[in-house]
Amino acid sequence: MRPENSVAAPYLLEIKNLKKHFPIEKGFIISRVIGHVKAVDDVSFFIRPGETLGLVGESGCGKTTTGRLIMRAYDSTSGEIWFDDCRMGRVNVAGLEKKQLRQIRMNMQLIFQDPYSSLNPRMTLLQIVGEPLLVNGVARGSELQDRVAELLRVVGLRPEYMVRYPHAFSGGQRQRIGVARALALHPQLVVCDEPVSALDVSVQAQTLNLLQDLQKDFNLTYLFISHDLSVVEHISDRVVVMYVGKLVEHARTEELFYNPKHPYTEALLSAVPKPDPRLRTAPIVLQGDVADPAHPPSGCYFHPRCRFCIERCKMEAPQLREIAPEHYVSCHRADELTLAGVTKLAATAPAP
Amino acid sequence: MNESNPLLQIKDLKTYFFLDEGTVKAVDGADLELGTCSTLGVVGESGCGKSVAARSIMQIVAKGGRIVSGEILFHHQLCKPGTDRRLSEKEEVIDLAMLDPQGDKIRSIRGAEISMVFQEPMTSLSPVHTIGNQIGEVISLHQKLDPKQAREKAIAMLDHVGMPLPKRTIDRYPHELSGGMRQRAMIAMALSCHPSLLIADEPTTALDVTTEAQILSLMRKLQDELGMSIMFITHNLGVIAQMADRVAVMYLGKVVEAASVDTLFYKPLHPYTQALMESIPRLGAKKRRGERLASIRGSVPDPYNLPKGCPFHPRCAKRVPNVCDREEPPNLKVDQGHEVRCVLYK
Amino acid sequence: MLGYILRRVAIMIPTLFVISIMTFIIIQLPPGDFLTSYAASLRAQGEVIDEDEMEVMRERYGLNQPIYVQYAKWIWGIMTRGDWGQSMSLQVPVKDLIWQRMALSMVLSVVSLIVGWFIAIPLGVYSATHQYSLVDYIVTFISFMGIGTPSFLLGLVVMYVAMNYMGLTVGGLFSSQYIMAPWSWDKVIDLAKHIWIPIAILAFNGTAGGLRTTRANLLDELNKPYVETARSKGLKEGRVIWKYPVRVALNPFFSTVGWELANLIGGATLLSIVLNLQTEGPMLLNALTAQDMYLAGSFLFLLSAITVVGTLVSDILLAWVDPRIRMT
Amino acid sequence: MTNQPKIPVDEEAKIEEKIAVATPATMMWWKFRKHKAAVISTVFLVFMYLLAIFCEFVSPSVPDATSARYMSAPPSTIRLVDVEGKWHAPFVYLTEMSRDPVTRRAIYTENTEVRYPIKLFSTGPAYKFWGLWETDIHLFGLGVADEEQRVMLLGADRVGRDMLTMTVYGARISLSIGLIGVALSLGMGIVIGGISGFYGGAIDNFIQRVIEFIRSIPHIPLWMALSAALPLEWPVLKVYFAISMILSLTGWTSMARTVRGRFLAMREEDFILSARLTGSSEGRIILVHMVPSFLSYIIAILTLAVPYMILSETSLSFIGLGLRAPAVSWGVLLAEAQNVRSIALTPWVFWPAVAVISTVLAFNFLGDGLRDAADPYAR
Repeated sequence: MRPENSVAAPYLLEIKNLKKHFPIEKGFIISRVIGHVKAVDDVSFFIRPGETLGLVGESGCGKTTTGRLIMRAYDSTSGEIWFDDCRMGRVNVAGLEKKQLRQIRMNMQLIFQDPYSSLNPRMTLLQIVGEPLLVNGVARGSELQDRVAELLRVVGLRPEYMVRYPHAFSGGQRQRIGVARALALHPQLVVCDEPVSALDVSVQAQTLNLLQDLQKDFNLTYLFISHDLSVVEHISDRVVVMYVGKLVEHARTEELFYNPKHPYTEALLSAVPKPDPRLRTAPIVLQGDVADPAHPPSGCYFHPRCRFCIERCKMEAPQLREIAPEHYVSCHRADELTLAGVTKLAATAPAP
Repeated sequence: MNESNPLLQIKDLKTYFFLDEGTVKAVDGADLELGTCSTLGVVGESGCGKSVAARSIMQIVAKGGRIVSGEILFHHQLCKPGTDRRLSEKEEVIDLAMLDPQGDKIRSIRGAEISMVFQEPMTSLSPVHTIGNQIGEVISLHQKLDPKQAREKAIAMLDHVGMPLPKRTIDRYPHELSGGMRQRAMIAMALSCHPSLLIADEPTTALDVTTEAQILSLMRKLQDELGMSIMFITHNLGVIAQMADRVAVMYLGKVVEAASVDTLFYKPLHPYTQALMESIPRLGAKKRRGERLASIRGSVPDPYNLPKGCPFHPRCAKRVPNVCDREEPPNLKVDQGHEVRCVLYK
Repeated sequence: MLGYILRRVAIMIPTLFVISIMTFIIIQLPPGDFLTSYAASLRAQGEVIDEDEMEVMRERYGLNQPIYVQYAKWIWGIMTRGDWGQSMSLQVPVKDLIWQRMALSMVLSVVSLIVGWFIAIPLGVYSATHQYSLVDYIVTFISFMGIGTPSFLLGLVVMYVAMNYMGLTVGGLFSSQYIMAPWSWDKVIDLAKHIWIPIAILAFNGTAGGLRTTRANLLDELNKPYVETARSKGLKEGRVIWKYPVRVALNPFFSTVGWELANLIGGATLLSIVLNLQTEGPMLLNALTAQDMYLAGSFLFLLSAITVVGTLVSDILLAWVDPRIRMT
Repeated sequence: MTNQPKIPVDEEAKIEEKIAVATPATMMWWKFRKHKAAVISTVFLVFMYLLAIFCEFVSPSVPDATSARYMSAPPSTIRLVDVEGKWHAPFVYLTEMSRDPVTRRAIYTENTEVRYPIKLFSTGPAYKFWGLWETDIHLFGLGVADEEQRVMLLGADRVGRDMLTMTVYGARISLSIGLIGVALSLGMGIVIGGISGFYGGAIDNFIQRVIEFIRSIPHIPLWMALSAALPLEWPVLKVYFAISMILSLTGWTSMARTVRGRFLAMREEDFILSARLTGSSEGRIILVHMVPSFLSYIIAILTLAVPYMILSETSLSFIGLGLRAPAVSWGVLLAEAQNVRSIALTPWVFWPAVAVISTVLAFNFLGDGLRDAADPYAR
């Protein structure tokens, strides 16, 4: 599928100081900018080939925007997005011209959250799944049909379904269609934007399994965006936590879940309701609401809700720093705090 | 749970929707029981009828739907206003299923004895009325208070649910509040007349996880303080494990298994419950990289043509050929307080 | 809120200016001017008008000046002296002609609008809450009829029925003895006796449109979760419906007052031509055909101004009733 | 791809194949079919347009056939049974005119001596079909000279012209002006609205202000002013197009708003973003993804705009500012019937009004049905 690179790049994707500020406009005839929503504010992380990076955070934290900035669905305000393309080599996606971008996008694909709005209801599966192949001149005619049939089979749908329209499918099946479309061009990187959030519990597991199987089979790299920490823990190798546009912590999954270094990560982990009635621990309940990204607080954005807040946190915004190998935190007190992570559960689920 | 002291008993409830496209048997023979001052968790996937069952109790089933048969026995504790319900001695049993959905009787129960919190705090509050107006309304309706007293009560209630600056918030409109604050307002409204039963229909599904934790701990606190029962409807097994005393699992309009929360999580019997338990990723249960989850094959069938026999049989890994696809499994009592609808336990 | 209103008023002023320029250009569009059409009508009656006389009159009315000079004089007269120019065909100042006619038009339109709503809202609510019932079907059908039948045709039908079956002559706003009489209590009563017919006709159209809007909006709102919340409080069904979804469904009414009024004024113009009412309609028509430019222009400008003001009022009303779009 | 499928093939619920492979058009048709009033209206409108297309052939007479013999004559009575009680194919008796000695009004009586059977494809006054072929074959008639006897299903007007003929000829102009007006508005609306929605920013802002401005002038007085500006000496065809232009001058604004609104909403759809990310060109996104999605909706909106145009033309012609005789449109015919007294005495001159109302009503029902069916995927 992919030619062996002579020089093995350590990262498939490297994000440096990515920012996206949406202007807030006001005014009647002549509108003027009265402020900015800092949807993504100075975010840096990397993904190695073949791994899955989880991106978690609460609604409005900028995780979806980050995913779309990488795909260049929007242009970033500033920052670099280095992608190691199998044909073009290492390029900064943020600075690409239209034509090169088209090339790059063949190697980066997006899976959407909503399996209903992401499929054109007026197209058959053949047209939907075949579109990337067709518009990029990869296949047409009967070859296109064969390719689509193969793709449908890969995601667990019958090739005969190719003549059907999306309305004939359930949410889980539609999500499979979305996956098939994303895989059509053999991308290197797939950005999964909450791919299982809209699905029923019983269908979630099927879809997660499918994504994992495909990763193995096609050597895919995932950026897995989700608000569900259990899902992220299950699927990710490393995890990035975001809060109000900022990256607060980035570490290997186990490290982050068992040994968090940021009070927000700790609170987040603690808040997840554990599916075990014998583990009824009182969670760390954060006070107040998530900060408004248009009017964020001074210093560390998390300080008004943080139980370890000191004067410095109110004045000075913490920088992201590596406090242990590959464990990045942006907290002034990361070194001194001992935070509770997830208690290790018995490796088995309650016996059937 | 105190079995001798039931608050609500639902027996063989059937609520159907008669639509142009056909009849949807949203609730098709459900049995539920809820004791005083306890929490019943109702868990199930979309379309399993859990919300419709809740609305049947309140007699507010959406257009096209109605209760076809069954009983909803509500043990109405008669006590002087202001005294603790738990101390009342007299009770009156009302079959809510028999009441006229628009009659006086059910309306005197709605909002006063039984109240409800909905999933979407944004759309569940009227966008054009202030919070105070909407809370005060239910107070003055059921407690016959004048507007000023009702307002004071509403402020006190907002304070009680941890709303910051209740005196100012009361004159706010829902869109001026955050999601968590709106849900607090909804809860204040639901609890303002000290109901004996609170039905919470996915109250935290639309909220973020940290807000969810706030609301869940608030509900627990209020339950202790006010001494009410909660019927907690959700699809989230984690929330159920944290909140419920007893759990009923619903699938396609039927309660397939009901047990105490510990039994259900540690000794589930129904294949559907077992599969659900195994299919969710658990925090802290990470095993080797790339390990697969157990999953339930297929998807929830179309409500217009349900499978014959056991509704779960097409997806069931343990189905018995020629049995499960023919006969409807009976509700079996396998243990004290543990019921399951599956032929495997006959 | 006050700042919002002030800002809106501030941008209204240039709009009105542009409208006044547009109307002036539009009434200047026909080839020739008042005098050519005047001469043509004289010629049609066999009379001849000589060129010198024409030139003198042209001079007097200022018709030989460039259009922008004419406009500047006109608008300056309006702004400084309230002088809307001279009606050339009727030989009186325009300001003596327009106000009473415009006032009657406004009374006709506004009363019809209010009457129409008073019927439309309860019927629409009933229709929506009893969807697919017999009454709903009938009401829907009638509202379609109301939308499909323009007011002037309805006016013809009413006149026909009145004449054929009741032996009445319908038309006008006053009995003959009051037309020229100064305003008095008796004249007002006489007006009320006549005006109800055009009001009924216009209100029928208004009701039809309003009913459809109410019904459609309410059907959308009835499924919203907040209705369920209201019901779960134990409120009476009537109160549930009227306090919550109806209240929300009525917002579009406020937001469309401006357009509704414009439509009604248009309909009223045609109807008043058919029924020969002493409103702006027949006079506007005559002024347009006679190229009596100041009279026609003044009417056009005032009608547009009413719509602009109506839109402003409806925006303010909407901001007032809907907290979601309330501006600071 | 060399991989073998490892995932078990989904055990799908039994979906009816018919529904699964139904094209969007089929789905719309299924939904539309349920709206009975819309279906009936469609049949009616097809009928009306057929009449309009073949008006020369369908009408038993020609529009310029004035006749003193039939001034304000009532509709002919079609009979099957003669005075002796014998059955015949449909026929009419000879109509004779006399005058009331006092009022001098025409009185029409039937002479039961003479029977004229109604013939299909009979000869009648000569006409040029579509202005191309000279012929004298009409769909029905008596096959005798006009002055001898006519069959007039809807009576005759003041100058003795057959009302059915006039109404059918009027349909041609009235029905087509609606379509042309709407087509013009659509053209302008799509181009301007599309530009507005596609480019956004300052252009969008400017166009929106212009639209608001145009909409703030009440339509009917504006139309009156503009059509009063049309020179009287213009030929019918020129006036016809000028009137459609005037009508669409305001009509395009609402069309542009709709198009822009849909454009903006559609740009936010996930499937559009997906198409863009897979490398589809802007042209493909617009043509393949966006246009089909709002086409059905636009058609429904158009259908609702047609009756508005028809009514507007009728109104303008009615007050004498639109088309004028010798043009034959429903508005022109009504303008001639304007005198209430004439309506009271000869109510049949009101037939064009019935045609207007029923057409407008049918269009409204059709539009309503189309709008309901426009998005079969709306949940």
